[in-house]
Amino acid sequence: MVSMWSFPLLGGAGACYLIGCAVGLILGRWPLWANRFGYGLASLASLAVFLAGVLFLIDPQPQTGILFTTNFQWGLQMSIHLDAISAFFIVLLGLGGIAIGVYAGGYMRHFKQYSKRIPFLVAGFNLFWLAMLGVILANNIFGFLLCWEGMSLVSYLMVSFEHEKLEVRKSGFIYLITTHVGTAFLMGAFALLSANAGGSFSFDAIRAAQNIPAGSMIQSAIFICALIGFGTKAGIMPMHFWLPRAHPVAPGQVSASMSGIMLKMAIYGLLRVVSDLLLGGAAPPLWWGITIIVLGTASALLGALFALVETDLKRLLAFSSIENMGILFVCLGTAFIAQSLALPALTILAFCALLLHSLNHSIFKSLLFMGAGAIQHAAHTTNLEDMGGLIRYMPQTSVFMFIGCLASAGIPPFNGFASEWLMFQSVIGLIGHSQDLGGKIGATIILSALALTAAIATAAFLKVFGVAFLASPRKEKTAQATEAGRAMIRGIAIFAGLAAVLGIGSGAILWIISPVLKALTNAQSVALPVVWALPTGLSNTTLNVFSYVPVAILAPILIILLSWPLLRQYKPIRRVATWACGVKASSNTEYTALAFVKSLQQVFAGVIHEQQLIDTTYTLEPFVIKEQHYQQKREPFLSNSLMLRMKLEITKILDRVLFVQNGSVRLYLGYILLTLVALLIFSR
Amino acid sequence: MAFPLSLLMLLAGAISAFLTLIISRFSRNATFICFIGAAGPIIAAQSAVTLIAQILTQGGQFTFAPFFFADALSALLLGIIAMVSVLVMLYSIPYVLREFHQGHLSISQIGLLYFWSGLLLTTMYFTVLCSSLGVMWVFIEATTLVSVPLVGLTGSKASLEATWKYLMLATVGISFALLGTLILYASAVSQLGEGSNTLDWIFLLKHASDLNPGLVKLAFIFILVGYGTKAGLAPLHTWLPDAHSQAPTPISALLSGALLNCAFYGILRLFLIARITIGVEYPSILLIVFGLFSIGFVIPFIIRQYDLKRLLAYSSVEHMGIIALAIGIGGKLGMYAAALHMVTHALAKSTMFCVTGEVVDRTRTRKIARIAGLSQAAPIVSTLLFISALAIVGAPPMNVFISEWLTVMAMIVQQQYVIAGIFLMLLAILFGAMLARITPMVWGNQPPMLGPSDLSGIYSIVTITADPTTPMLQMQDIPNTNNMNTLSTHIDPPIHAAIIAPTSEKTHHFAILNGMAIGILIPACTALLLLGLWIPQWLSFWIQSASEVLK
Amino acid sequence: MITQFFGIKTIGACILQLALVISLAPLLQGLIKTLKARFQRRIGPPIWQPYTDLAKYWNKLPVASDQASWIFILTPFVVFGAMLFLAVLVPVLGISPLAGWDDLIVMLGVMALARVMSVLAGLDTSSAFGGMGSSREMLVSVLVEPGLLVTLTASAIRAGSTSLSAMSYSALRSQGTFLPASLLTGLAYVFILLAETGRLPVDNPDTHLELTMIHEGMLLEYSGRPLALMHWANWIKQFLLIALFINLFLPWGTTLNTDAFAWVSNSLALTGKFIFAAIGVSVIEMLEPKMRLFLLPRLLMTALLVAVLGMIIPNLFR
Amino acid sequence: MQPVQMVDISAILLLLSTCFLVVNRQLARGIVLLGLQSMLLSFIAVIVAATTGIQEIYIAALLTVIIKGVGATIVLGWVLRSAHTRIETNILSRGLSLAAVVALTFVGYSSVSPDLQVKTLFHTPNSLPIAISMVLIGVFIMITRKKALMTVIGLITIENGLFLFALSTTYGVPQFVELGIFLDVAISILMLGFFAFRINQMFDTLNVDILDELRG
Repeated sequence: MVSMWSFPLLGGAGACYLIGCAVGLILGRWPLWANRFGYGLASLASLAVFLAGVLFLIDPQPQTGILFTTNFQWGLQMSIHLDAISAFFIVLLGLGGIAIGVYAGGYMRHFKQYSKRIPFLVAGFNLFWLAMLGVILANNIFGFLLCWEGMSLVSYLMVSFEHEKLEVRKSGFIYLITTHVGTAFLMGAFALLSANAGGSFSFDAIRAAQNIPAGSMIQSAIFICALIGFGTKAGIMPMHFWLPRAHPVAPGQVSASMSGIMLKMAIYGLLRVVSDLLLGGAAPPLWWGITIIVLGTASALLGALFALVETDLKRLLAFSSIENMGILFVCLGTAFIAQSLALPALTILAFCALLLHSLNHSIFKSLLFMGAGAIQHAAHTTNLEDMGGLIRYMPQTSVFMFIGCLASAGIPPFNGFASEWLMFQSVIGLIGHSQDLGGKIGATIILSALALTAAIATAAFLKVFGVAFLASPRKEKTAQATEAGRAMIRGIAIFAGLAAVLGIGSGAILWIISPVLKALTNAQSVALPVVWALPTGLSNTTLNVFSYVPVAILAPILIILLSWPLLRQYKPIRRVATWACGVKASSNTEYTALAFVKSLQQVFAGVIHEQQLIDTTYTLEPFVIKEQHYQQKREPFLSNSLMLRMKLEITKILDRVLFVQNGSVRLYLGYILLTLVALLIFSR
Repeated sequence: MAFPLSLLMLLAGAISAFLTLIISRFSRNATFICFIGAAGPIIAAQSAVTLIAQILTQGGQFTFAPFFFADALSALLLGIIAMVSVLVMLYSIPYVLREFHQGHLSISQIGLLYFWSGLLLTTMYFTVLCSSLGVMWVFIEATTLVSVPLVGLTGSKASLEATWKYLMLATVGISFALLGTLILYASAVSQLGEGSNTLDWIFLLKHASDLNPGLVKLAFIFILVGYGTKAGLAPLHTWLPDAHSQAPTPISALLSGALLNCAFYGILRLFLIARITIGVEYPSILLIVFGLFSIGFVIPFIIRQYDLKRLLAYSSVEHMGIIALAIGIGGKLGMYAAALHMVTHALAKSTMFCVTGEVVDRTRTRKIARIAGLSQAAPIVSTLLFISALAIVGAPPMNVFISEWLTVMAMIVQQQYVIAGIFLMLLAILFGAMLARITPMVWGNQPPMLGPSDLSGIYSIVTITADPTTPMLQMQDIPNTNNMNTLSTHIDPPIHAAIIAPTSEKTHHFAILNGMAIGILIPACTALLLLGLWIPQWLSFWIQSASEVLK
Repeated sequence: MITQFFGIKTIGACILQLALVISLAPLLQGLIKTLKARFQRRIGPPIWQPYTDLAKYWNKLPVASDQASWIFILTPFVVFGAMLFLAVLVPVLGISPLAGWDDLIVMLGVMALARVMSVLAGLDTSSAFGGMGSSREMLVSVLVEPGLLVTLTASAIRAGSTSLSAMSYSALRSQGTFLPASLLTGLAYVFILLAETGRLPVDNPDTHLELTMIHEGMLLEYSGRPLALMHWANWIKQFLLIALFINLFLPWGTTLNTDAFAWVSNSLALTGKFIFAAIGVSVIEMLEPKMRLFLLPRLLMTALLVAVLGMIIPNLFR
Repeated sequence: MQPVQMVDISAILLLLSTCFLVVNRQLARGIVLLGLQSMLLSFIAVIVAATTGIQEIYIAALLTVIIKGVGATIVLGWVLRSAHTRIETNILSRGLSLAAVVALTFVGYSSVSPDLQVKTLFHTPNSLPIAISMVLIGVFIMITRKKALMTVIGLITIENGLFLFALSTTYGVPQFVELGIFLDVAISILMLGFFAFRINQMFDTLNVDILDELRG
């Protein structure tokens, strides 16, 4: 009965967030203290949240409570509900909050010029986590939507932290609009759901009603609305455009929490609304899964490609988030398809992949964004082309970023690999189970696209680490970088440690997921470790999810044991300059981020448009060149230029429409007369 | 039925109006005039609240006197007018004083402002309290006539233009409404015979099924177009952005928050009759079409808007459209949503106008493009601006969201999925369009401010409360700065701010006025937020009774 | 299963296979080099030249760039260790000692780890050659990885498991029945094998000409023992990939029996198939010129498409 | 001649005078036409009062003569004297204007179906449609004329249409309503005159087309 402690813990956490918010504002005159106490309270609250989730998952007894309610039928009623699905995401939330809170406590010390605004950021941060907690716990439509939009608004305000910059203002605005459009779709979905439950706003009533006929238009409409709504938040293509703008411009801890945690709220929302409320554990129509998986694959592949060619560190990470959300959607789609084809084992495998990758992505992406924030502080840039050699100036950060990059690239033995491995398994399972040719071809294409994605993501993150940390610094200011503060390092270290531990121990934490799987599939019991064998397969070779564990443990042991004799004498006796054909090797000779991916970029030239700007000044035109500047602009297709053109066109049309109100009172009278005459004729 | 005293008390507004007019002829003390002018409407609002309590506790409909009648719907409108008038009148004090000290308003103009606005409030109260539809028409026309001078108060060319358009279009519109009323009367007379109560609302409602459907249909069209012009339904709204942008800011708040609802009240009354006589189908379709058109029509104007107050005026058109739409959709939920939206919009829009007044006053421009960096220069005002903007666009923690959301729910319940889809889409576009105008003013790094900061205002208020020897009335000593004003009209705002930055002594007085304004606006914005999170029992009872009438 | 895994038999098999792979990998490299020279009418190096090379490097003291960080130092160990691990994991003698846990995605992952480390090491010294090698390596790997995964998945689907041993076992069991799909995936595998091991027409392992080198570019700054480890690791990888090819696509001649005769015949068959593969590789190297770098995508995409076709084709003939 | 027929003919005459207003270009003549129209209307009121014996309608007739017939003429004439122009520019040609008037009259007639069962004595076949048509044409005059003066004239035409409607269908509305209406109309005409005067003073013209600063 340890789960009885969950609600008190959560209540305490909520109060703690509120106090943190208040403390941030009250201590406004002393930003440093506001920072320390505000974020400290956030971390503390997150710890409680984490514990609450874990305790619940140890002993999953669904609980419902009412925070407050009005006796007015359509008013706000904030009832909360804790079940396995929410508990899992609560664990994720708590985990993120602990590390990011610790990190953020040290982050703002470098933002001297913004000291007036820091208290607001502290307050916003606490509110943000409270809103996300509310989203997960909400048990009625009103509460959910309020927290959802509150989450969006607060994050918008935090994104606008450095609002002197035009780029920040623009990005923030685009984020705000996009997320609100998404919310509008969610409102549609919820309104339809509620209307089917007799106008009740309670999730319980919706769950109990379950009178939406399978395959009906209403059901499809709800699904599409939810998909668009949550897909926008998740940054799934083609609703992704806000993400690479908003995440990079925010302060480090904000982008870490947005990319790491907030995007997962979309996954939670999809699971809650589609799997739980809409389907109630029943099998979805086949095309839902197919739609999701196609969107996911496209996002994963394109996200990885855009990340590959990006040279701004934070934008690159944002594109990588799109890629990872795509992978999550692939897992979700696979689970849905497996559900509709009645393949329980595959369903469980795919959901397993989904949940594990959610956790893993939130860990390594937060880690990377926090690291990027640290670099931004130290080197005063997020442009990879200006960095280099940071491994010497920021030794600790570089180790953690190394882990983060490898985890993000899906390289063993870090956690990204563990969940991508499950993802590949489930897609391969999909191929194996496809009965018709179309399904097989489709699944195969998806598999190859995902393999390509993984490889491209690897290249992208090698670029990050190789260019930012290795070789020698490319700019003077980079060489003056110093190690990040202790608090920041601690925050990053928590996640780096988790990324390493979960890489090897992913199988071992699957027990956390098993109640969630039970809830998602409506199964009475879920057999873990999952035994998965293809129908045509050999009965004696079975594969289980745990199998990676001994392998992963074995590998480093083997490596160390076998290479120990070699290691003993291994130390370079001499350090000499790098050979560079006789000239002195310097930052001029090393590869740049642009050059590193140039050849790959040309392979995918169809998707990534390239603009070359060559600016030449002559001493004696056109023979003797004095200076030549080369600049390359790369933008993902469907990007800025297209949007700009669209904006111009729309503006032109609108300006034409404005003539309607041209100031002539006679024209206005004409409208009245015309309206009247039209009505008189119409009503005949 | 006993003649309630509170009905007489509603005349307090008119009495104080005449008082201010007289005083402004003799006194030069602007503060005094302001307080007298604001006191009357506030007393009237208090008695309106008493009246509402009486109406609601006695339940249903009742007649006070030969011409007076009220039911829950009137109570709703009474409440809205009272609410808006209290906010506006309180806010008008610092606003008007500041304008006066900066030389934008003269003493006689202040007198006129309070005179006409007191009369406007009184006519509005009586609009919703009269039993005869004919008398109602008279009062609605009267609201036009007394609000026209308010629009033209500043006497500039632009305000004269706005006044002319307002007068012209409202008069034409109102004539149509009169024709509609006459047609209704003709129908009633020929069917039910003549009597002094033939145009009485209860009488008509009782015999609505006996009326001639053809004539009632005709009457409804004329009344919809007529009062619709006054209520600002597109495409009849064209006077509205002009008038609302040219009037002094508190008056804009009054016009947008209360007057539009009063005009809409006229449509509602006839809608209730027409629904019985010609069936619910036809009037509902008309309202839905007008509603959707109003919401959609304003989009380009909001996207390409250059003037802050016009922006809000267009937003009012949109919100009147939402009310019309909700009523057209109908059903228990739809009517509730409409009633709630009247309240939420009135509160949000009047607050927003007042906040805008703060913004305009500190930047001395209404041009959106020229305002930036408010969050640095005036953090509290910018926060209030952002909160009220969120309320206006219906973002979730705010009160307008609830009514818009209930409207969507009503559509879904009535299975109007297409309309719900269009509505949600339009709302999302409007959200973007509106915030695209507001956010650039809030953010940025260019403080174009004039005068003291918000915080010093708050501190000044604290000083005053702590030290009663610094009365507000001291401010009459500040010299009229007309020459500064003439100078400023020719200079760009940022430069302006630099040139005529007030002296420290004056700064203190302005700080007190700014602080007072903020002190009024902070509770208002908090109310927007709180009403979004939690609607108290008495409020929901009030709105629900009104929606029962509509149902 | 756990007890079976840690049983003495399994450990013995592991050690045996490890020893076999480590010791024979340079021999295979020497064989290919010698054969290629012979085909080109040259005398070429002796067949055990790789061993002497290793010995030579082993006794030299290492020198490192002053730009190099711990990545540079660590890389040879990680790369060699990863290959050692693969040497235990991949089935060489029909079935892997770690049968049941030898997942194909784990294999790809460990190979990726090795590659990632060498790419980083190439970038670490701020040498243009290292960067170029790394960049090109990434180009090749991005194109190779999907192909390899799809090729192996085709076998996995047929075997009904993603275990490499199961795949190999299923190929052995079905030997004699000719599958057009196997031909296609086998063809794709050959392309990918050449690209993975850095052979012509993708990379030229014999030159250090900056215009052509990919793999060698990354190793340019290494010397002494680390260089030996890097080379050795590469040869092990080559050996393992060829072994996998033999097991999955050339199952003929190997029996599933476990008696003494079967041991002898299987060993002979395996040796013969390795020699055959070496001859094949050297023939291709003799015939094919080095491809332009930007023509590579075309080649490797073809391989991917062929693999996809091979995956789908069993259905067509069913 | 029967009183009913007289009302009917007067109604048609009213329509005719409205048509004249539409094609008229001289401001002074417009004011005179308006005065005539008001007189005609009060004549109808007198007939109705005499026939039905309702005393209040006499008052209404008197008020009409005073406010619209005399008052409006004087106010408008005062404005006209202070203006520089005498000639109105019509944005439509006479032919087009007439065509529009015909169309609007048609709308007026078609919107009132014959089976409306208005059972009053003076509900002649023409009075009610003409009343509605006059309202519409009044707006049309306001739309097509540029001078503030003609706009006011159009507005009064509308009021006249309303009055015709009230007289012919219901013998007017309840007394207090009627009083209120007259008060409002009087004030609104005064205000229009006043603001037309202000416009003339400020912009030095009666052309309302220059009032287009507020747009968008």
